[in-house]
Amino acid sequence: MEFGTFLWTTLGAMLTLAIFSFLYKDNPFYKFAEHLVVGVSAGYWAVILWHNGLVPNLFERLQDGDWYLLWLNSSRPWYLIPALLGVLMWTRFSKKYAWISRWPIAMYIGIATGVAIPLEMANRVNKQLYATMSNIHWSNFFGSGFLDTAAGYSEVIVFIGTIAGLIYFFFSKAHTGTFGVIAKVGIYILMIGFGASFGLTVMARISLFIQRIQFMHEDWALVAFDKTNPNYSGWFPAFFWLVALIVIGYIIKEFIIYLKNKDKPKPEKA
Amino acid sequence: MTNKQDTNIFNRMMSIDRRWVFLLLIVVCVTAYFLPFSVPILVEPEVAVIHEFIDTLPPGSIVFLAIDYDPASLAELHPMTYALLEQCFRRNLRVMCTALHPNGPSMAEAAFLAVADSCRLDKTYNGEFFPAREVVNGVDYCFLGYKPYPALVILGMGTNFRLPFPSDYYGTPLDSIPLMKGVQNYDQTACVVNISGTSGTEYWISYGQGRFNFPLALGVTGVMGAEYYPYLNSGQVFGYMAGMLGAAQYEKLADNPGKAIIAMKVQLYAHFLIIFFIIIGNIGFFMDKFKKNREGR
Amino acid sequence: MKRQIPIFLVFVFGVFMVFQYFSPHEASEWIYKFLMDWIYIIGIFAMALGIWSLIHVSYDKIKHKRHDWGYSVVTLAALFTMMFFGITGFNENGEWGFYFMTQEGLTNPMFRNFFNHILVPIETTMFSLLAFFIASAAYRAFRARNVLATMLLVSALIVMLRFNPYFGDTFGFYMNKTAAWLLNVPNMAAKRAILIGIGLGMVGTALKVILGIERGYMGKG
Amino acid sequence: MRYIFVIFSLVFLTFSAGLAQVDTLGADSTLLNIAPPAPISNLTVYDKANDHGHALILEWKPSPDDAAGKNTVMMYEIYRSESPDGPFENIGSVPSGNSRYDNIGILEKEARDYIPDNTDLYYRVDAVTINPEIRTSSEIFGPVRSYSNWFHRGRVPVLFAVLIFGGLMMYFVSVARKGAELYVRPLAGIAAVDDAIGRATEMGRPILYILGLGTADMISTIASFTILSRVAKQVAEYQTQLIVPCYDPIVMTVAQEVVKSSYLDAGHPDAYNDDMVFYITTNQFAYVAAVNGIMMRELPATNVYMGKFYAESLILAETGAVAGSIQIAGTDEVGQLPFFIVACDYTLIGEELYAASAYLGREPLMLGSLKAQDYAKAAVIILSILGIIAANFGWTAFTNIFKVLD
Repeated sequence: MEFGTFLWTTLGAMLTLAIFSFLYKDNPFYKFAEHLVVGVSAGYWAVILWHNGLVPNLFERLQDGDWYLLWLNSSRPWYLIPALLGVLMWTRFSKKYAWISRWPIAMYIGIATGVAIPLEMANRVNKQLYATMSNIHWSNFFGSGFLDTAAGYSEVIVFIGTIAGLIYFFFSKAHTGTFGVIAKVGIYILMIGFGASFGLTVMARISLFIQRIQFMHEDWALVAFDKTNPNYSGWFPAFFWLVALIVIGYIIKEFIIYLKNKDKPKPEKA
Repeated sequence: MTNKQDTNIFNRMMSIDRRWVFLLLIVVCVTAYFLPFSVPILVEPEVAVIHEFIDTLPPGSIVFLAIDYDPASLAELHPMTYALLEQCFRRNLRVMCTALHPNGPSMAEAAFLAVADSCRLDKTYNGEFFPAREVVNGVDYCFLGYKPYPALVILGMGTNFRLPFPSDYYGTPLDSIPLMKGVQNYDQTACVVNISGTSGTEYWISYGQGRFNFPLALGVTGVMGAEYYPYLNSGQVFGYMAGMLGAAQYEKLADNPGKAIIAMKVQLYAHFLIIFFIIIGNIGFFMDKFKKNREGR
Repeated sequence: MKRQIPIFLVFVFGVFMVFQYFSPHEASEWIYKFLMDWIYIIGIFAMALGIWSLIHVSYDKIKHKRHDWGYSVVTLAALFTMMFFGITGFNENGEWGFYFMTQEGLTNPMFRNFFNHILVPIETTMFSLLAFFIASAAYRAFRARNVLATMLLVSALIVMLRFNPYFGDTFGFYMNKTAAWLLNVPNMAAKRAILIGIGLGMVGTALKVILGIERGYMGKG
Repeated sequence: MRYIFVIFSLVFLTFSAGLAQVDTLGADSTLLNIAPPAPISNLTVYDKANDHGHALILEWKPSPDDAAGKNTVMMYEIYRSESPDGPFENIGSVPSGNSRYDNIGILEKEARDYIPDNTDLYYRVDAVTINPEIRTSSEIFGPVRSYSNWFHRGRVPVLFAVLIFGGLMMYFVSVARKGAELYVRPLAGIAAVDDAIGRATEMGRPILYILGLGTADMISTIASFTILSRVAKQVAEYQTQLIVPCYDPIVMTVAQEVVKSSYLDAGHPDAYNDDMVFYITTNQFAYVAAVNGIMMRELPATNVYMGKFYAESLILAETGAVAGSIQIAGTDEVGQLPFFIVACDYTLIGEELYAASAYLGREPLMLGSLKAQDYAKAAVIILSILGIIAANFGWTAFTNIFKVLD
C-alpha cells in the first residue's frame, strides 16, 4: 500500500474512533466528525444530483435548443415545464413571492398521492387479501415434528392472527367484550412478531460491528506494521502510534475529570 | 430515578449505566475476535452431508466449483470457498471452477492463491495428518473464468466444457491442460458446488441440475437462505449452507477454523452478553417488586 | 387564491394519476413517465433550497459566534470542497479543468478519496453503533412488566438463542424450530395485519388529500 | 421467484441473442456433426394483453429432441419479419426447455427492438443445436398484430376497491358534516403528544420533530406533515421552541410552510423563523449523526418521530433515551416498529400513524374518514373469511374475483 493511501485509511480509522467515542459521550472528536460528514455528504449529494440527475434528465434533453430562444426549438421542448416548476420553487428565496412555490409543491403532492392510491390499494390490500384466501393443507394439518411451519395448524394460526391483528386496529369501537378479547389476541400476535424480528436483527447488527473491527485490524493496524509492503517506512507505524496516543490521551483526560468529580454530588438530571 | 437515595442492589441491577453495557460489549467482541479459543458449533445435517460427500470421494475425482459472488457478499461466502477448496486439495481431489458473475473471477483467484499458500504447510485436520503439497494450476485445478449468459454457458458445458470455454481464464487451451484430459462434461465430475450471492443459483438448479442431473450443493448468503431452502426438501439440492452460520458449520466440519468461526464466536458471546443483561435487569425488576410488596404490607 | 389554486392542482393531478393506473395504453404511460420526470426535476431544483438552508444555518452560527460555531466552519468547508472537487477533474488527456456537463468530477481522485475515506467510514461506523444500541435497548426495555412486554421479551429471547450450541442437540433443535416457527407464523400474521391496515390508512390519507379534506401539508390545519 | 427469473432471462437473452451465439458457443463447433433436430410444433403468437402495445407472446410445443429423443436442442431462436417472404430477423433466443417467448419491444422508434403496433408481423422459431449451423426452422406463423390497450382488465378488483372505499369515505364525511357524533377509542400515543408539549413548556426545553427519511411523495411523510401542523400549532400557543431537522429539501420546504401557517393560526406569526425547520443532508447516517448531536446538545424534552424510518430508528430512539427525552414514534415501516416499540415511550403502529392526524385535530370530518377505514377493514375481514372458506372448498370462481394481475 502506498503511504498516501495509508494516510487516507488512517483518517478513516480516526473518524471511526471518533464516531465510536459518541457511545461514551458527546465530545469534540464526535462533533468534528459529525460536522465534517454533514458537509461532505451534502456536497456529494449535490454533485451527484447535478451530474446524474439534472444533466441527463433536463439539460441533455434540451441541449439541441438555443438559449436565446429559451430552448423552445429543442426536440423536446415540453421538458421546459418541469424546469419552470423547479425555478418556481426558488420563489421561496423571496418573502413576497414565496407563496408561488406552493404550486409546484401542490403538483408534486397531487401526483404522488394519485399514484399511491391505486398502487397501495393493490399491493397492500388487494394482494394481501388474496394471499389470505389460500388453501389450508388439511392433509398435513398436524404437520411433521415439532412446530412445523408448513403444517395446516400454522396456516390457520397465520389466518386467525391476521384477522385478530386487523381487529386490533379498529378505531371506532371500544376494546370491550368479545371484541376486546379478539383485539387482545391481535396485539399479542403483533408483540410476538415484533419480538421475533427484534431477536433476528441482533445478529446482523453485531456483524456490522465485527466488520468495523476487521477494518481497524486488517485494513489499518496490520498495514501499519506490514514490513512486506514495498512502500513500507517508519512513517507507517508512526501514524498508528499517533492515533493510539490520541486515544490514550483522551481516555486519561476523561479519567482525571472523572476522578475530580467523583466526590462531588452529581448534578440532578432533569 | 424517582427515589433519591434508593441504592439497593436490585435497583442498581435495573439501572446500570448503558455505558457499562457498551464497554462490556466492546470488550467481549474484541476479545472473542482476537483470542484463539474455540466454541462448539451446532452442525446441521444439510451442511454435514456436503462435507461427508467430498470427504468420501476417491482421490482424483473432480469437484466442480461455481463461484458466483462479488465483494458485497464476500464476508459470508469466502469462508465456505476457502474451507471447501482446502478440503478438496488435502484429499487430493481435483477442482474445476467457473465464475459466472462478472466480479467472480477475482474472488475465485483470491481463493485459489490463498488455499494454495495454506497447502504448502503440514496440517492436521480432524486428527488426520496431511503433508504439505504444492497445488498446481492445470493439474490440481482448472479455472475456466467468466462468460456472460449463465444459462447458455451452463447448458453448453453439459455437452462439452470446451464449447463455452475453449481456453481457461489464463488463455491456455483446455486440450493442453492435464486436468482436462478425458474430461468432457458434467459426467466426469463428482458434484457441482455453487457458492452464490446472486440469482445465478436459479440457473444451476433449473438448467444445470434439472437437465444434467448432477449432484448439486449450494452455499448462499444469509439473506437468500430461506429462498432456496425448499430445493433441499425437493431433492434437487443434496447439501445446503446458508450465511455465516452455514460457513461456520463447514469450517467446523473441516476442522479448519477461519473467519466464519471467528465471526460466530463474536456473535455467540455478544448474544450471551445481551441476554445476560436482560436477565440481570429482570432479576432486579422482580426482586425489587417483591421487596416493595413486602414493605408495603 | 393563494390557497385555492394549490388545492385545485392537487385534485386535478391526483385524480388523473388514480385513473392512469388502470390504463396501460402507450399514451397514458408516456404521460406517467413525463410526470414522474417532473417530480424528479422539481426535487433536484429544491436541492438548492436545501443547500441554502444548510449554508444559512451554519453561517448564522458563525456570524453570531454561537456555541460550537467553529464546527460550522468545518461543515461549510467540507461542503464547498466536495462541490469543488465534484465539478473539477482531469479529462482523458490529463488536463485539469472545470467540467459541468461531463462527469470528470465524479472520477476526480480527491472526490473519490473524500467519499471512500471520510463518508464511507463514518456512515458504516454510524450504522455499526446499532450493535450497541440494540444491546442497551434490549437491556432497558425487555422487562417482564406485563403480559405484552413478557411476550415481546420471550419471543426475542428464543430467536436470539436459536443458534446456541451449549444447549446440546436435542434442546438446541427445539429452540431452532421454535425460532423458525415464530419468524414464519406469528411474525407473518403480524406483518400481514399491519400491511393491510397501513394500505387502508394510506389510501384514506391520500384520498383526503386529493379531495381537499386534509390540508395539513399546506399549513391549513 | 421462478417466473421473475424466467422473464429476466428471457429479456436479457433477447438483447444477447446474436452475440451469445458467437461469443459463447463459437468454438470448434464446426467439428461437431449432429443430426438436425425435429422442429417445434403448434407455434402460436398473440398480442400481450393489458399492456402498452409493442409486445407479443409466442408459445409452442417443444421439439421432440428437446431433453428427450436425440436431446440435441440447445436453444430456440426467434425470427420476425413484416412479410411472410422475409427477410426474417433474429430477435432473440431462449434456452431449450422453454416453450414461450415474450417479445417485448422498446417504445422508442429508433431502438433495435422496436415492434410496430397495428402492423402485420410474421414469426418463425428455429430449434438450434450446439452447432449453430445445424438447426431446423418451424413453419411461419402470421399475420399477427400488436395492440395498445386503454384499460387494464387485471386491475378491475383494485378499481372496485378504490371506488367503494372512496364512496365510504364520502358518505361518512358527509354524515360527519351533518353533525353526527362519531366515537373513536382513545389512543395512548395521541394523548401523549398533548402531555409532551405541556411538559416541554414546563421544563423550558425544545421539542424535536423528526419527519423521517421519507421524501414528500410518500404518504407517510404527508401524514406526518399533518401531525406536524397540529403539534406546531400547540407549540406556538405554549410558546415552546420547535426544532425540525430535515432529510429532504422538498420535505423541508413543505415543513417550513406547515410550521409557518401553524404559527400564524395560533396567533404568533412573529415567533416563527425559517431556521426552526432546516435541512441537514440527504444521507442516512450523516443525517443521523447530526440529529444525534442535536439531541445531546439541545436536550429536547420530547422527541417526536413520525413518518418513514429505516435502520436509523433505533440509533435515534436510544440516543433520545440517553438525553432523557420523552419519545413518541409512529411509522409504517414494519421492520422498524419493533425498535420503536422497545426504545420509545409511545409508538403508533402502522395505521395508527395515519389516524393520528384525525385524532389530534378532533374534527368531525377527519373522524368520518376513520369510520370509513373501519368499515373497509370489516369488509376485508369478512371477505377473507369467505375467501378462505371458498378456497378450501375449491370455489376458485369466488377467490379469482379478487386476483390482481400486474
